[in-house]
Amino acid sequence: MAEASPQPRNLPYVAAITDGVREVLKEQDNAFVIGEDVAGAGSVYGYYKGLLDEFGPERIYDTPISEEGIMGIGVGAAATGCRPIVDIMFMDFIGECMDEIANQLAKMRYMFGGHARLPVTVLTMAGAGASLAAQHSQSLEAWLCHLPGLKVVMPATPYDAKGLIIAAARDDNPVFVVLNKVSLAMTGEVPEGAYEIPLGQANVVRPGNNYTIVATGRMLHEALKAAQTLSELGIDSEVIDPRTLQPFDTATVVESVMKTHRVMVVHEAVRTGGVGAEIAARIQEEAFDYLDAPVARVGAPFSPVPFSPALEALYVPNAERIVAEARKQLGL
Amino acid sequence: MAEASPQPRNLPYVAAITDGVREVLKEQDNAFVIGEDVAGAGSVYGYYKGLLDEFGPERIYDTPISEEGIMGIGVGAAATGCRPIVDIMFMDFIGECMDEIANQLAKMRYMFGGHARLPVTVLTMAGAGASLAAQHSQSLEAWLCHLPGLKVVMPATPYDAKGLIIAAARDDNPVFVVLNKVSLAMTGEVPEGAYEIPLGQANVVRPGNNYTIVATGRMLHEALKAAQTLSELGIDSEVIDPRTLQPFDTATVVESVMKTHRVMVVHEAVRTGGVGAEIAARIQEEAFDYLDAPVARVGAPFSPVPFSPALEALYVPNAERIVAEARKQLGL
Amino acid sequence: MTDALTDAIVLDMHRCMVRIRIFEETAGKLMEDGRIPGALHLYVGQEAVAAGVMVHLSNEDWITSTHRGHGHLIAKGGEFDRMFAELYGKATGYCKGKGGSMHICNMELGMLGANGIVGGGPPIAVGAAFSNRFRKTDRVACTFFGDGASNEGAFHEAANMAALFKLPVIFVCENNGYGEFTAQANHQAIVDVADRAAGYGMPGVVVDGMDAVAVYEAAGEAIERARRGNGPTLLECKTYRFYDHVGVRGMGLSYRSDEEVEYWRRRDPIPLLERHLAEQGILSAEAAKAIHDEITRDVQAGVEYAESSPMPDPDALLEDVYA
Amino acid sequence: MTDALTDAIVLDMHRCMVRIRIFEETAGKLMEDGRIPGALHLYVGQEAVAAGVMVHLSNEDWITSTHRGHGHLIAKGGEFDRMFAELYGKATGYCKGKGGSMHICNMELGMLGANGIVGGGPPIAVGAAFSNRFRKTDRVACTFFGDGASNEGAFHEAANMAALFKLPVIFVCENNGYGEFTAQANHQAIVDVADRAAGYGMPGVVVDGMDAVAVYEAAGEAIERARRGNGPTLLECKTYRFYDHVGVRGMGLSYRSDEEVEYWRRRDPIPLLERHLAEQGILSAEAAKAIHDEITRDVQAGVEYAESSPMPDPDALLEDVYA
Ligand SMILES: Cc1ncc(C[n+]2csc(CCOP(=O)(O)OP(=O)(O)O)c2C)c(N)n1
Ligand SMILES: Cc1ncc(C[n+]2csc(CCOP(=O)(O)OP(=O)(O)O)c2C)c(N)n1
Ligand SMILES: [Mg+2]
Ligand SMILES: [Mg+2]
Repeated sequence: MAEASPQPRNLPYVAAITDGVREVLKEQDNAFVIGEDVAGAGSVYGYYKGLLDEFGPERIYDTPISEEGIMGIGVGAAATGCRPIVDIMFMDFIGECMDEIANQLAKMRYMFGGHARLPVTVLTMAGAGASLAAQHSQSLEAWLCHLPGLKVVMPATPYDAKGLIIAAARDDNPVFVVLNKVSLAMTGEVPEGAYEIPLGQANVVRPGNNYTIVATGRMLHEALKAAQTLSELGIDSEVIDPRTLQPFDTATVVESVMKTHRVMVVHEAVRTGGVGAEIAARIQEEAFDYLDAPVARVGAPFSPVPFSPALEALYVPNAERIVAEARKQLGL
Repeated sequence: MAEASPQPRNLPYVAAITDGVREVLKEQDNAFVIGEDVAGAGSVYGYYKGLLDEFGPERIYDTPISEEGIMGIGVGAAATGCRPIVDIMFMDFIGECMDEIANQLAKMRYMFGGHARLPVTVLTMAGAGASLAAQHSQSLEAWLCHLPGLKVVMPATPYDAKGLIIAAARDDNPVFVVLNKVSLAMTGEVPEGAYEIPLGQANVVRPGNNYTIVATGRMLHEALKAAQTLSELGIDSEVIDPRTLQPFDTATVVESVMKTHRVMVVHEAVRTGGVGAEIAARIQEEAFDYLDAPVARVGAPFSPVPFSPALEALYVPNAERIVAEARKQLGL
Repeated sequence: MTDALTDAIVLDMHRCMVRIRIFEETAGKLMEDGRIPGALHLYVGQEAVAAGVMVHLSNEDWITSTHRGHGHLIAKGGEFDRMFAELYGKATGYCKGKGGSMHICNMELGMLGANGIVGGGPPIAVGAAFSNRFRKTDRVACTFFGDGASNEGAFHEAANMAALFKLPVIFVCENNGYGEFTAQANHQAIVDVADRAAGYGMPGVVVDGMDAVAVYEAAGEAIERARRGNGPTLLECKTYRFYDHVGVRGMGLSYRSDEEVEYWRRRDPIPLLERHLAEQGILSAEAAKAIHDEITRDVQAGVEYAESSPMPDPDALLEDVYA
Repeated sequence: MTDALTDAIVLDMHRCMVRIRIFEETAGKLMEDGRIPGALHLYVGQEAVAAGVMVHLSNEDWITSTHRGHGHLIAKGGEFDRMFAELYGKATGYCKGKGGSMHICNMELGMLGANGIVGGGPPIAVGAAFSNRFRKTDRVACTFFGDGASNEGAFHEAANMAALFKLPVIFVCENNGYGEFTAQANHQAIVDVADRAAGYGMPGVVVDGMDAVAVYEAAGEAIERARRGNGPTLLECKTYRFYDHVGVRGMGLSYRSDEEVEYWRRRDPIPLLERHLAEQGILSAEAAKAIHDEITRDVQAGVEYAESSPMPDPDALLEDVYA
């Protein structure tokens, strides 16, 4: 963050993404952006808007609708000296290129005995809450976190979006940047110039004394709201955003739990088999004697994402549900 | 199991698979087998051998090398009245059809408001230990267990292989049967005739009093060996094979833990983000007050599967590692 | 040979196209007004394809559709009330509100769903065709997909398997010149998607997708061929979507010129067919107008049904995950 | 035009083919004897393809390979000692023993790895070709893949993108008539995989893959075309694997007839080339034998190197996961 300019400036999350990618294209000659409708249209969500004009068609490429081929370009170009920024429009589509991700991108370096470097940054859009139904609303980061060789980050704020994109692109490994569509309009301070949020370090967003909430991605904001409500019940919550899910900063979470003795993990993904399971398992492994209650988990229920707004509202975790679950856990 | 014949008979795991599929083809007119090299060759591991002769080419089909297309045939045929048995040669290849699995197979029924039924049985071969390196040795069941709409079973014995295949095929939902390649030659009792192992029910394979080991797939046998060693240390282990990973029989595991107060979860998959994380998270949620030590987890380390036998031997969990981890956990 | 083209068939196609058009224009406006949630991909401009293919099919013939799927469902017999209800996310929708526009379906009509995954349809249709053969019916499966979708690996695998197994499936490529905002020339180096057919060993046919009668004839041959056990056909229909990828804006888009839109607007399949019907003395302009009016009323009734329908019960959230 | 075929080039190809042959036969026996762990897919019979293509390439040109990859690596300059060491899983192997047969690679030679995923190579090669263009080199990428692999969606997507972007990549299909135990006629409804090229907008060429000189000529044209910026070519080489899918058994296999094997054995690319060399007075039978003997000794030395090399250190297990 040393390089960050001192000037405060507010930007929406969508523009912070653009800004992060812009810094990367400026500082890395071998970086380019490739994906479906990223150049001419600047992506369906507009987060590459302006980059084609700014950097020209040699730095930003529209592709056919071919996710496996696109990811393959990322792998092949990275292994041979480029630093691709690959866009997968919706995270729901990673299934189309999961073989390329799991069997080539994540493993090539290891299989090659270290003789390859895969500096691929993948940007992809996750999250429910926009009435886009079961195939355009998923959060599938758990698949990626189970794959040695990959790193995974989930920016919750405009500041983090820019800083994590820059850190991801500077890293010499494949890094997935899991964006959130419902956050696109959310504004926040985003310094000018390049700054980086170190991968693998959690952010203690709200310090607190007797309860810990670990919340990923957009759920950070719901957790902060919940913390507010809980404070009225006499619970002083520490809210931690891991920022990076892989590698996960267990130490920061465990340290908090040793202080607070009670902890909840919140994510938008389906609760069963989500990253919350791994986080909960680690917490009880490393802070067992400090826990006064089981690690609680809040995530989506065990169903696909429903279309109907009436059902989707029940589906996506929110502050209310966090508070309700915390009260259950804490016996309040 | 009422239908099982009383005659004891020993079969290798590979033949038990054949036997299970045979029973399904006999009892379900709308069942057929489809996959790469399943008909003429009877699969690379031979577990469909004889079925082409027995049932004819209208019941068993070789396909092109097209995993997404094959899974699509499963989806389309099931939705329109068939009961396909789809073979994905190595579980490592599910990435090739993960979109078809996640976005069509798992969700179609829900997205259609219940107006579709997807009785697809998927057989696929997992597991390391055969010097097949990073792309032919994985256990990726965690991806599947995170997907509402799917069921997942992992047979550890010949008896279970047959019984779970029959149960899977009789179920009206998509069920993945995750087989283990290193177990193919292992023999065990397999009754003649059709019998079914109910989905969603764990098997208490070894009853014990003061330690619980939950072990999936082939790890069951390593856990049983470990239990033997532990008994010499005065630890009387209860060994539980979940058999079905989704839906998971939490109750049986929790009941055991309430008795033993200490528990370990073992699987072959990469430990981080594996199903063991979910199991551990659930145990501490539901049996927190009964736990005398953190839930321990044994799984593969955080790397791709190495080729070299010297490294692979260190990679795959085994009885020794289970014992070592248990001693650490129990302070022995 | 395919059924002779009777007046009744042409009138059926005409009604079908008008039904689609008015439904879509209405739905699009409701989305823009915020009454329908989510994103709608409108079929306006492409009606001749759905009409010309579907008029050959019965409820026992299967189709798979795309994200742009309302037209296919209407042509397959979908009712406005249940369709609007689905778009509104209401309990009375075809999918109980759980699918919405991108997953709307009706299994009883043989409609295996719209699909939010580009290239999602072809493998499923091949499975349905496989099932037809397996269950010894003479039914076919038609899979609709776009020019953009023809670049997905799923299409390739499905086409190859269909040709290999000589399955009764028709690959209907609706080439509207764009995948989202990317013109065909920027997503593939060929002009005719039908050129891909030879690589699978199936016939490839190009037809004017703005001409319902031409689609009818070409589709009829392909379907007959499939029914006779001679395998699949790749039928490419050259067409155009009058509006943007999502929503009802048609003109002033950055990725295509208004002149191009105007060119295709002059080839609007509905007036084209109506001129033909009038010339042949099959349907006068007044009679045509009466059809439009009647359908407008039906569409309105459908909207009212949807508006007055209840939202799904909270319990519905966890239902229908498993059978 | 491609480089004129000099005697030196033909002799290079000959040596390359003999190197592959003797390496493979030796490796196969070591596997059958249980000295090499895992599964080996031998390249025997297909040597003319690797030789005829690779003789055009420098270390700056990239290739991607398949599960049947030893031949490609040898032709690209791979050394026996490090290769055997890799097959043995030794620390001195090209991949430190972590990859084995199916992932053997050498980035310095421009060899982007064997690949255990059928169809895994083409997308990566397209990425490498993209990179060549991006980094403004005139280097090409060649991707080797089988008839079976041509049915994977990954091939389709890669081919389409290569043609669209006019990338310097050559798709070398080694059509050996089988994908594992499935004959081509049972996995696709076409005879020439090259027929798929038109569907992407690139030339498709069929060549006798048992004739190194023919492969040399055809590959040379495709590579020149690519270097000139005129885009990809699909080059289909008709060939045959003399042994089973895995291992060294050639005859008495259930899925193909011994007659068929004998037919192709008579077309063995090595004697074929040696006859040509003898007739042209370029290489006498004795000189050829001397080459075989020399290479046999080299191969033996390679085996000894591998046998006497250490297994990887336990610490290696968790190294090289991340950069
Ligand atoms: C697998 C996948 N990739 C990308 C998308 C995003 N997407 C939705 S529609 C579309 C364009 C499809 O183009 P085409 O197939 O020509 O159909 P059209 O929209 O023109 O009817 C894209 C890229 C998607 N839904 N699914
Ligand atoms: C994605 C994937 N599917 C299936 C396999 C199993 N498999 C390994 S080799 C092979 C046959 C490949 O045939 P072809 O491409 O013709 O190559 P050949 O073996 O003939 O050289 C198959 C099916 C695999 N390794 N990867
Ligand atoms: Mg289109
Ligand atoms: Mg082959």
